Amino acid sequence: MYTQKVMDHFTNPRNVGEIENASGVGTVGNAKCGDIMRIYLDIDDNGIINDVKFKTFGCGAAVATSSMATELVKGKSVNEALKVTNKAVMEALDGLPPVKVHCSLLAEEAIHAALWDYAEKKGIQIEGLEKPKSDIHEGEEQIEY
Amino acid sequence: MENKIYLDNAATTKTRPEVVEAMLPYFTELYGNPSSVYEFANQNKKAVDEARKIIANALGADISEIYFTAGGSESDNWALKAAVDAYADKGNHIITSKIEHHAILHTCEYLEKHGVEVTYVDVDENGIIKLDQLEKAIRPTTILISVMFANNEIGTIQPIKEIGEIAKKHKIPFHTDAVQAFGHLDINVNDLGIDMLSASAHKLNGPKGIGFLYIRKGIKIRSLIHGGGQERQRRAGTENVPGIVGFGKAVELAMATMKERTEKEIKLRNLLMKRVLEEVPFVRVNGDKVKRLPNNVNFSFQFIEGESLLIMLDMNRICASSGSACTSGSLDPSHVLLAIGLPHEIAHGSLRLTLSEENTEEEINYTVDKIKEIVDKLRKMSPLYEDFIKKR
Amino acid sequence: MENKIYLDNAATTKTRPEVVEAMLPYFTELYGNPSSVYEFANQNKKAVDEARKIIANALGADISEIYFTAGGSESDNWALKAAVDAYADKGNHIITSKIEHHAILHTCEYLEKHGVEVTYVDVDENGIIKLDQLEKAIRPTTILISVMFANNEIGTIQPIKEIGEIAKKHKIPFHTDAVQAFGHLDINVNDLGIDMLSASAHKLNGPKGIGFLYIRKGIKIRSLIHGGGQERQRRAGTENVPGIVGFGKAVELAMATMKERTEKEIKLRNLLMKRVLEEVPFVRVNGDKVKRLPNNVNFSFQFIEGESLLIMLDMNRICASSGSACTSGSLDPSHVLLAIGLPHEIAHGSLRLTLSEENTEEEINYTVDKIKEIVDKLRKMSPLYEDFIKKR
Ligand SMILES: Cc1ncc(COP(=O)(O)O)c(C=O)c1O
Ligand SMILES: Cc1ncc(COP(=O)(O)O)c(C=O)c1O
Ligand code: FES
Ligand code: FES
Repeated sequence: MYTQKVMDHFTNPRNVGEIENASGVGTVGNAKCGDIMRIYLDIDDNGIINDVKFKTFGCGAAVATSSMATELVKGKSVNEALKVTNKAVMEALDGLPPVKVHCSLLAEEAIHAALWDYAEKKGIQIEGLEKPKSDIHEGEEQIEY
Repeated sequence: MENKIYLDNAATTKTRPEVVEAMLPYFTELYGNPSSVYEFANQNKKAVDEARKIIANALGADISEIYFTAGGSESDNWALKAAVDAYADKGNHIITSKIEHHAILHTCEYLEKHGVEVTYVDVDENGIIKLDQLEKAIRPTTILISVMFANNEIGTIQPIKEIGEIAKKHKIPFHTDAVQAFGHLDINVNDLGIDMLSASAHKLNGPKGIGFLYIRKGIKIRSLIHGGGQERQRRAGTENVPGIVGFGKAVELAMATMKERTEKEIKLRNLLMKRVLEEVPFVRVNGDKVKRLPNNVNFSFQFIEGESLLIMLDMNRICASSGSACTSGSLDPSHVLLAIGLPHEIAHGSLRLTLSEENTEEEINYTVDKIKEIVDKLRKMSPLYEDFIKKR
Repeated sequence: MENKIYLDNAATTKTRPEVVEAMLPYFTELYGNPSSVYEFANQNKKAVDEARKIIANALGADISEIYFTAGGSESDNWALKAAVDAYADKGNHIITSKIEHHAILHTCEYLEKHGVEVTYVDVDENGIIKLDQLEKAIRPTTILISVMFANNEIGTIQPIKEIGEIAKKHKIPFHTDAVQAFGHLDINVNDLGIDMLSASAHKLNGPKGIGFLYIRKGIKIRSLIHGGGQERQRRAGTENVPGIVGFGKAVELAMATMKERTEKEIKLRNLLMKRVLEEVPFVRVNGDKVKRLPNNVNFSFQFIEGESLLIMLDMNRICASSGSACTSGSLDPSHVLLAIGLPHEIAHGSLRLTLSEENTEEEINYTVDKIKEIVDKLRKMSPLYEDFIKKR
């Protein structure tokens, strides 16, 4: 079902984890739909993404696109990172099955959400960046175990 | 593939070698068409009759009440559509449950588009149909009650005898989708008051592409597939003789080995459940603890997603299944898990393991070890788990 | 049975040993459900795709246009019922021929009871459809033309290309029941303008219980069997993987051997026809002399009844078929023989012999000798023959 690259990034995801006091954190997706992605960015004073980490709740494609997206933005400038589209992520993974294309959108959105958070914290505006819609807390219920 | 651990026997089973052996002569030697008049074809006719007899006996039915089909889906479609057609003068209302297989649910949707009214009765948190709600749903126009014998995802066994009694009391035909139950549980159509029953050979170590619909004498019936006069004019199409013979053999073996086989499955299943519940935190077992198919376990692991779990199990040569939406490419997770009241995100983390007597304790222990590792790994990368830990 | 002479290949064929060989691994080794996500099931998925590709190539179709079914009858039912459902907004009129298989005719009867109008176009004395009548029958509400590729009783091949052109001109979907033709004649759905096509594996040395419906892209379709998402959501039911693999292999072999095989069949068939026509009096060959399936002969022997003939042939180990009403237990002889204008009493005396490449000249000669003997014997006890002789 998945390409070798997808399987590689799924089984050995790069950059899993958290960044304490991150410059920006973005969480997108909805547990109801089965996918949530969170991206942490560490951005230096020159606007370069020094470090990036992610956490993902989702299918193989969701994990692999998160991993690939972090690789693609690491070391890039904020403006370069903005250009990392879901299409670029998919291409870097040698493609995804049609039913999994929506998972790759999540990675793009998560980066944008983290950049938005960074901009808000810094009190700056990033050209071409729109406020992300996040509905992560919708439908989050707990049941007894 | 070598050395796999097959834990997906609810999806399909291995055809037993004895079954294949029984089928083989009917491909290249006794290949005649049972409808032909000559002696050569007579041997096929006899073989088909013999299989029909084995199956009828297994259900306590008469041979004239067994109609071969191409599988469980065709049987389910047939039962519902035929009832709607045959009982149109009485009404247009069907009662079923919320946790039926898609072969029933999607047929109901189709029928709804064509003027049929359908009530989908709720189940409780263990997946058992609410009998009071079922009985209250009955109208003067109700022409069929269709409730599955045992659920394919969570393994819950329904109170079939009670449903049969309600149906009988109100003189409504009662159909049951027994695709997961036939050959695995004792079923007597008379004791249980079943009027129609669907089954599929490949769920009991028989071949794929062959099933049957049991139709009690006296129940009005219409054809789904029109044409030649096969199956007493009720189901057209040249008989799948090797398939029918294989089905007969599979039923014969399933009935003969049922007790011993299910005991073994229950033992392994319990080991699997016990270890997972004890060794993995934040997990629950879905479905009824007691009224449950012998070989079925269904877990929900909080904070993780089913497809990822399946793929990682696969990389460890373990074949399993999930009710996650991501596996099926749909937006919602399993309708069965939602119907028993699981929140979406927990339904997403479900894992179904369905055993066979061929599984070993070693395989089960290996599987539990791997589940532990994988669940741990996936939770480490789960934002939901992170939030949960931080909140504590 | 030892040493039979099988001359009923239109009823069903022997499954080729290579076909069985190809199927075998999919019973006990690669038994996974193609819908599963794990690698073990992937091999079945690939095998199913491979078979689909072989079949699509044989027809000049795209793989996405081939939908597996349980056989010719299901395919025929599906094509007709789906068209009626999908094109309901355009109309409710179907055109077919008087000599279709019952899988078409009885489906039409069912549809007529549900408000569909059907025109049954006549055929000429050779069984060829009257194209002018067909075209005149077209109405603004016509939603489907369904004409069989080749007839199962008299072997007549229809002018499919011409029908396809008429259908195209009037923008009406064209379905053909090619159950007797596929694997025996060259068929290219694009050259011939076919929009839907039914086929069944057991008519071309494949297994029983598996068929397909070709549906051209752009033709509107509805499911006949609802449920799981198999066959691109169009035909529910766990795939009959061994059956599909066997079908693929059978088609591969049928295409590769077609020329050589049909040449051999035609040679034997011509020997059979020539000898019977020369050596038996009061006999006629039914169906077109030229536009005819390579392996089909259909005789009418005056003054005798088909079932008696069949039984006596059977006693000589010869397997054949008849259009006699007595064989089928019905009151009327074959609707096909009546449609080509045979009087009842002559239709009763019909004999269909359908050859395979495995038949030998020796078998054919033996069969002719036996036919001569038996016809002679039956005529000696026929009051019709007595009257005829006395009148002379
Ligand atoms: C022309 C024709 N159509 C349809 C069928 C039905 O095929 P099956 O018996 O495989 O369902 C047959 C054979 O019996 C046939 O000869
Ligand atoms: C409960 C139930 N009903 C119906 C079916 C459909 O059976 P088949 O795939 O043989 O058509 C299945 C299996 O897939 C099932 O588990
Ligand atoms: S995360 Fe659900 S399909 Fe990818
Ligand atoms: S003479 Fe007996 S059935 Fe025709």
